[in-house]
Amino acid sequence: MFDLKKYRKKSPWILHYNAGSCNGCDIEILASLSPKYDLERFGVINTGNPKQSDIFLVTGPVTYRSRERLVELYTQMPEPKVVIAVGSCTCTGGVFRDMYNVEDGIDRYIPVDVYIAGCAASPELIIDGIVKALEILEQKSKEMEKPHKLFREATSEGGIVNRRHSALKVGEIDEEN
Amino acid sequence: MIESIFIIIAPIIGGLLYGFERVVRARMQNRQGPPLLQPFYDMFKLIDKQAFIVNPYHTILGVMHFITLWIVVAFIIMGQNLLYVIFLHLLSSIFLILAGFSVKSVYSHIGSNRELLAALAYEPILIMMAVGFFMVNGSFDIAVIREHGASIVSLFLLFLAYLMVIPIKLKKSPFDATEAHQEIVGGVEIEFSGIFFEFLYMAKWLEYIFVYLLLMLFAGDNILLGIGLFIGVFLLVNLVDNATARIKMKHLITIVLGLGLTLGICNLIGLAYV
Amino acid sequence: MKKTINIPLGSQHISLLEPVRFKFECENEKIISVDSDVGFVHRGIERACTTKFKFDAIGYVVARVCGLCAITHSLSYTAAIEKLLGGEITKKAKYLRILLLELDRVHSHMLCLSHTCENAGFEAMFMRIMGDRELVMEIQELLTGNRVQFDYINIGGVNRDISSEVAQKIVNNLYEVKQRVLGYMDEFTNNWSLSLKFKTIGALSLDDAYRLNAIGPLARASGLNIDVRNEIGYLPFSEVGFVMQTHSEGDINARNIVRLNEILNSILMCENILSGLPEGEIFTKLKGKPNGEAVVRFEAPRGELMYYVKGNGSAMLDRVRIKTPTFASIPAFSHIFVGENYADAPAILASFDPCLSCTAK
Amino acid sequence: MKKIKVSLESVRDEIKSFYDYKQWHLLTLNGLALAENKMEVQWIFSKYEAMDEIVVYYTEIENTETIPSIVDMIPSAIISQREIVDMFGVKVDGSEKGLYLDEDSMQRPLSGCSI
Amino acid sequence: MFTSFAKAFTNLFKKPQTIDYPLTPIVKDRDYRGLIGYGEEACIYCLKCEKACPPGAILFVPVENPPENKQNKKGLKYHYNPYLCIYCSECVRACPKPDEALWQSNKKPEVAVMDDRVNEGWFELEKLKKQND
Repeated sequence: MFDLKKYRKKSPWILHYNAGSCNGCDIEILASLSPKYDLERFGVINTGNPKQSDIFLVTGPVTYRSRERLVELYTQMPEPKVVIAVGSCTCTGGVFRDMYNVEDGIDRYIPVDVYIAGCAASPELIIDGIVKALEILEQKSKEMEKPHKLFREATSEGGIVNRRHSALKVGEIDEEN
Repeated sequence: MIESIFIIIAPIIGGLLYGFERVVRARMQNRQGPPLLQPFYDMFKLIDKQAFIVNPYHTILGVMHFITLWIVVAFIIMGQNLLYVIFLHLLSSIFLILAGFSVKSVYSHIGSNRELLAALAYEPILIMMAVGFFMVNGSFDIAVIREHGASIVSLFLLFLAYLMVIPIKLKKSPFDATEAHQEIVGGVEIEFSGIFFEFLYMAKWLEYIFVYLLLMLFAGDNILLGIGLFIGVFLLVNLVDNATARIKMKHLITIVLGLGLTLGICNLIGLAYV
Repeated sequence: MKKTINIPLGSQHISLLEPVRFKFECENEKIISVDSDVGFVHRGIERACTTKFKFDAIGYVVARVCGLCAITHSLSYTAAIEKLLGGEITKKAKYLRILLLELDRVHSHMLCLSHTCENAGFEAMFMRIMGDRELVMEIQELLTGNRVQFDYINIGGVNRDISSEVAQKIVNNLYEVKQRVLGYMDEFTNNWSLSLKFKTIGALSLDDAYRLNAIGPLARASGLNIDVRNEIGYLPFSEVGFVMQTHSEGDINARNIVRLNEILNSILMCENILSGLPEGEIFTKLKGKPNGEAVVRFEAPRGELMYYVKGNGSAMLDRVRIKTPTFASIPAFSHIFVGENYADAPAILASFDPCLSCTAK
Repeated sequence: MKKIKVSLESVRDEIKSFYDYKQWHLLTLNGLALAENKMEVQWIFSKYEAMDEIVVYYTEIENTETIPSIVDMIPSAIISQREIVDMFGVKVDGSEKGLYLDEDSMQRPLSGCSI
Repeated sequence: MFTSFAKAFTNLFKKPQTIDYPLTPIVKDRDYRGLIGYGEEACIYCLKCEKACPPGAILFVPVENPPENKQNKKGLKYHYNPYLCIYCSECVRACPKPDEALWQSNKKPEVAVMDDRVNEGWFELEKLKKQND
């Protein structure tokens, strides 16, 4: 049988969830579906149904109430899947950092594969992010998030558990780590 | 031999048609649109994806919907009895409706309800169409109808009624309340995922083949007229899709049953007495 | 057996841009009661304004309350601070503020119209309006440097001057937009399927509008004369040609027509501003720290926006109260839904132009 | 902006005698933390089609007191009242917690104390 | 209805509005508010930008071998997180030497992936900063 993997990147269906953003990024996602930017040329369909989606577009810094729904949607999506954090407040909390009802960035809750900067992220940047996400989607394994796999991955060297305690990259360009 | 090849590649033709339609629709909306082979990319991706099974009946009924539809298309290509075709098609719809009712999701239930109401609206027209073909050609057999001359003139009112059925079956505005993405997120398809959604997705392609093959029956043995009808109706359906909003189930039933049934009955009475 | 079904809408739903959850209790698709939960987007901006940020940075923070009416938020806040500081800004700055305010209104109304169409199942119209909306986004980007979050207004004036090329481009694009909007007007009044979807659906009577304190296009569509631009003397709206747009029907169609008329009026105002832009500085430095309390209102695209600011003479403020338009309209929303069909619910909801990130702050 | 001080007991009567629904609309209820356990409650009204006519009724209360509800006169006050309950942790007649925060949340974000 | 019918038909033969973005890049206007640029030599380490930034996307953190600059008395190093920045250019307005030490370029921010650790990395920097205060 021929390799089905390469078709993943030709048909990314997106699911959009607003976890407490200011609407700016959401309307830019709508604008990137509009004729000028037309995400559908990459095969993107805005399904709105987690069970049939490949790419999870999240906007917003994750408010206290929306976090449950966020994780629920994430778990409802079948593998392989890619999570994109759209906009500054989704990546790191942005201007809402340290407010009392906000978690700083969605990677507190779910693993994020692509971070799109910008306040608000323009359609151009969203397209950049989706193109990047397609590469990652192709590499991802179908079996990735089975629990034992997840555990093995996380505890392995360079896995998410170890990486959390090691040194950092952003802002420290000339650091050896 | 040629027939069996046609039967096997029917979903592929349907997929191509669907892909072409997506391009046309995008162009009508002044944008570039997906590549022509997009439905097949989607198909391969869906095969590759992890699937969640809500309950076994749900998935089996979904698969049965696809298989029955394929049999329907096969029957048409083989030239079987038109009444068999129509009732078998109804059966395939029933499978889908039952699948919708077999899960807990409210959206799925509403979708099934609407699907059932839509079947109620278009099924009489299909049956009257069969009766009309019988009155013109003297047989329910599709093979006979195909060899007979074009019946579009004598069945013109039924043809108009059938034009109303096409958007319902293809989930096009203004009659796409059964799918209604913005209201019920796809209705019955909501709980399908992975390869099982793939069957539903391919059933949609077969629906295209079914609808347009029935349409071509109006042309009889005149192949050129058949192709002309297909292109004309294809364009018309897409243009109407791009010029109307989705109307509600209530209006759908009043319009399709009221107008379509009247047109059909007039046509049959005309055939019987003129 | 229970006769009704509960249909949830949200918090994630394709027809919603924002998380809000409605629970419709339906009797065979007819809504008999509605329960809403609007707190999904609560971030705590009001508290952060008094504990985390100094008063001169808050203008940029409150702009992030809502991306669609960002300019109204920062304008209201800066106006309140300017009132407390007691300074007067130049006339040119005032004109430029109105210019951006009205451009924002145009793009916000266009988004609302297209979203209403999309939720009514009219994808082509959605694409058409969204495509034309790019004309407005383009000039906003030229004028302020960003498409959505403008950060154009600061305390004492505006951040950037307008060059003559940009002014020319704005005039050209707005002329184009005007032609397109006239086209929509025809579509919204004459399309048969849209009339089935919009006319007499989701109607709010004038008396209910009074009783429920409806504001913005929702109230104006019912014939209630409420437009804050008519009620404040801070910016010279009437000078640049503001005319209030009202309609009497109160249904979705009326709201759409009101929005379309407002777009046309806003375009007219922008053209007037650009043709008669006064010379002068765009920025006056205001000294001191805010002290005392001020209430400032502005007309956001969705209705009346109120800021209550209390300062105590230091860099930290005592209280910033944001009353957003959608927040005040929620009782009216819930009232309208009852008795309608579930199939219309997404379109009705979109026609309110709800902004939940405003509501929950 | 006209500020009128009222007592907590008389606020309902004052608003009832003042509020004409065809002339005035309720902008919002506003709370203002004065000290650790004291707050000011404001009812802000504005007049239709008038230049900047805003009337504020205000009263100072202890956080333990119950604010009377005005929902029977002005239905749209319900949402502002719920917000006050959430944000200041005070009681308002007939309004329960849970608009923005959880029902069982102990937070009182705007009441002046730390969270 | 018929106008949009006709419009859909004519659109069929028109060139679509879509721009071919990833293949042909969009030319940004000179005044586009993009990434913040920083000139280490010109900086006088007054930390005004750090204080002005609403989200705190600029941090001056002490490091072991700080950049050589006479003004840099505390041994600080400039850090900037484009994934926290809200692009309001308040820092540039606060800067006493705009265009030399700090300026707003019209370059758009790049996309980051998981390994870039845009959030966790910044948390550590903030912790470091707090320890030193």
